[in-house]
Amino acid sequence: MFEFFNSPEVINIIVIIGSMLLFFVGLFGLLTQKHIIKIFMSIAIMETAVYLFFIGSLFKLDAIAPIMKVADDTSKFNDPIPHAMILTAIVIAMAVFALGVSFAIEYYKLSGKTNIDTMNEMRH
Amino acid sequence: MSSVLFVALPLLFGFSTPILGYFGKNAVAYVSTLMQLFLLYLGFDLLLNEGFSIELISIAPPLGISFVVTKVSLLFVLLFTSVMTLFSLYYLSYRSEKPYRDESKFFILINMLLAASIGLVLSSDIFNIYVFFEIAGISAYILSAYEKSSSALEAGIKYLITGAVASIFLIFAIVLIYIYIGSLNLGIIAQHFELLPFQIKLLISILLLIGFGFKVEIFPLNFWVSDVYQGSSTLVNALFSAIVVKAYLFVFFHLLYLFLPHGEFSLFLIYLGAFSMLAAEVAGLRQSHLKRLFAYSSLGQVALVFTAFALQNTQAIQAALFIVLAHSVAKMGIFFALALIEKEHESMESETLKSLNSPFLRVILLISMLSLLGIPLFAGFVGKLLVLKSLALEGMLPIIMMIILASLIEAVYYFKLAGYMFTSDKRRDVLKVTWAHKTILAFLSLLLLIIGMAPFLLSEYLFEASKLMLGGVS
Amino acid sequence: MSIKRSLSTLTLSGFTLSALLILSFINILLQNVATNIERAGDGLLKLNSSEGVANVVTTVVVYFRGFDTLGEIAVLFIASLGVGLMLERNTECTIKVQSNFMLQSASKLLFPIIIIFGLYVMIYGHLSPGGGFQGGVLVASAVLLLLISNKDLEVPHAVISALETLAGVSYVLIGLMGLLLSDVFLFNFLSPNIADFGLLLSGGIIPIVYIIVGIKVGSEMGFIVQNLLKRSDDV
Amino acid sequence: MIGLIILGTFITVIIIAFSAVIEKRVSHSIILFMGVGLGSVVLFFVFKAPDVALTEAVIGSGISSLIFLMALKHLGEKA
Repeated sequence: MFEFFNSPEVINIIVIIGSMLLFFVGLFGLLTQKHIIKIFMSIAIMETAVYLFFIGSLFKLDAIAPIMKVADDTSKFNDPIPHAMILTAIVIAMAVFALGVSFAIEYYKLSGKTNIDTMNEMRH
Repeated sequence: MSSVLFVALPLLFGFSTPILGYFGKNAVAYVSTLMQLFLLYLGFDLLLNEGFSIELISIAPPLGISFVVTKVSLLFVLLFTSVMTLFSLYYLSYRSEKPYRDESKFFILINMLLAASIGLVLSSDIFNIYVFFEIAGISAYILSAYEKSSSALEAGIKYLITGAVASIFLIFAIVLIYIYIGSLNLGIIAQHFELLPFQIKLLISILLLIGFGFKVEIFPLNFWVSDVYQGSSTLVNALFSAIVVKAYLFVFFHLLYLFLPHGEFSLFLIYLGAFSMLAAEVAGLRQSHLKRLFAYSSLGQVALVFTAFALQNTQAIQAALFIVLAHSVAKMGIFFALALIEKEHESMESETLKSLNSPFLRVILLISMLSLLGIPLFAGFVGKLLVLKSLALEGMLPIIMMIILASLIEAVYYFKLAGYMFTSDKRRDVLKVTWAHKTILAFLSLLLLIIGMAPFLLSEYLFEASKLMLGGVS
Repeated sequence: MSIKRSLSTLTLSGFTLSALLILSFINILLQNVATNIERAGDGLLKLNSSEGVANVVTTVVVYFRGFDTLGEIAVLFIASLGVGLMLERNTECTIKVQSNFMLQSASKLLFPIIIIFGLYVMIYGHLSPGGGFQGGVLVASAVLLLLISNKDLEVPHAVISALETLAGVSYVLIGLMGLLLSDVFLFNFLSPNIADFGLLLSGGIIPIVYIIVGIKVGSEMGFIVQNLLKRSDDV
Repeated sequence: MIGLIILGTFITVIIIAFSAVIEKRVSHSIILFMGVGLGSVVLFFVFKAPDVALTEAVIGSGISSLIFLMALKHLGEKA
């Protein structure tokens, strides 16, 4: 039974379905929640799903983490580019959330609103 | 000289502002303007000497990142740098009366916006495009919330949330591209994209369309635009409509031409653009707030550019480039003039124009609006005519009808504004405009007239540029 | 129109998209992610032993795709600037942290450990997992722990700003130096020696740049966190 | 074995994420969101990406949740 779960195809299917479900959990939160922090959180969950999908679908079962010595055979390592990309993306996402949160705090001070549904100063 | 300087120098400026701060209050402003003038010089230098070059960064592509300078990307780079230089010059005389808070931060932000827009246009690596997408986005969010009034902050929050959602879809597309093609370099992706299975191609295209659709302000995804324009300060709006949207538009269609050179989705995009234009102009008809009204007019113009680009033939792209130039110049003139009016009247309802007493500003606004409308002898006319011509050649009668209908609706509200400006007699005191502002505004209007009366000066260059853009040099 | 209402009008298109996504995912399942194609990463791995350092991810982040990292630093810089713009000189909203004996002694105990770990992650980023981003944030979080536990403490703004400026300017200058010396921006002009591979001093500019990144990220995170954690006794 | 670990962690992460999204009290849902981050750290580690795991632990889950918590202190729970 354990062998069944260890085949690359099965792991691939688990990763794809799992990250897809996580993505839709985030999308669901984005569309149904009202508190601004929960909106940001849902966006963060969606992003995590994309990262998991990327790293998960490109990892080789028998490969090792990309930390090498001079003479190493390069084919036994995991692809390092996805790791570098996701590292960049995580930091950027965090910066965006910090900024968004500071907008929200300042807006709350002026108007007392945290509900995104009621943000309609400019309705005509 | 190296094109990387377009990004490196603004970054260097941004990081070193605390040092510049020691040299007095005005140092930051002057250094920023001088740097922009230098970048303008650099752009012309590249244009005259080389015209085409590939600039490596760190290591040669396809493994590393590279900047590709072609005639068409240089056109956009020059447009952005000159817009930003004019903006800085305009602001230099504006700041003596009503400066922004924390001016040095403002200068950092506009330079980062410039660097990111140029990076978007020049970069030939899709993940690098994502990074610049984020830099441009973040600077734009802060600029729109800069005044810290509740409407500005609300605009900033809306802009930020939509931007964050857009970037998820973009990065999803990039992830799929890397998984299936195994490279981030645009040239290599372009070679292999056609061979992908149809569903994957469709999925990547849809994700890219959604990711960029938020930023190029296309119909169902443009609900945030009017709020952002209304909440942001008037001068900053000039940058939004002259630089930010244009950079995203260029990148989107650059990617489209590279990935789908045979125009698989072109009919869908043409209808989307035409419908967006109509929807925007209809929505603009019932606006009374000036900034909101011009936001809808921007949406309409951008949608027209979108339609022209989506046609995917040389003449239409040439037309689109004409509209891009004309629209940037006209919108700058309008928002610069509105900034002066707002400072004096402290209101942006369209009724304000009734009490506007400055023949100069009235003429400037009128010229810009006529150009946006596409009246002969003004810059907007050439582009609109070319778009209609190439649509007629393709035999797309419904689209032509939609565009003409949208233009008629646009005409209604522009003439309403013109009526406010020229008929009423309840005027205030004369609004004083400094000579520096007068020079810049007159220069912008003159530019509109020159492009309108002598389009042949530009048409050859734009034709070559559009051939290059369609040919997809990466 | 409120953003939520607009988003709700998008729900329909969202669900259409979901259907499409699911279809395509099923398609991906059937086809299985192609493992046989040559990816850019394979080429980089081959190049790494002559151009890079032991941790290939570091080579990619700092050198092969170093321009992205410069952009990322710029994003963090702008974000911290924005946070500062929004929350600076803002005494009304403060977080009151009740610091008790447990917190104080725990922070005294943990601070050196976290800071050593952070510095290790930062300096050994080219040999082991980690690097400037993680190490910088770890150091910033150690300082944050002290800030929470000790009411009177505050990291002077001038220090943070000086560190930030120094790191940012030197990063761009290293890039420009490459442009000057060999016509390639961010070129590794301290050409790495294969014999040094795996040593602390290896990889030319790579460890230097990653430490600079660490300083920059750490000071910016510290700035953001300090701004969010205002106490009534500052400015 | 590794497949079972991945499956189990994915199920846990999805359940935690869903409860984080539907939880009424925002402070609780931020803590649950931290759990999502930690679960994905485990996954990244299993996927042999130690750098990403460390980054996600420190930045994606650690500092982000901290920022949300500090913001919540200013904003209050009420939507």
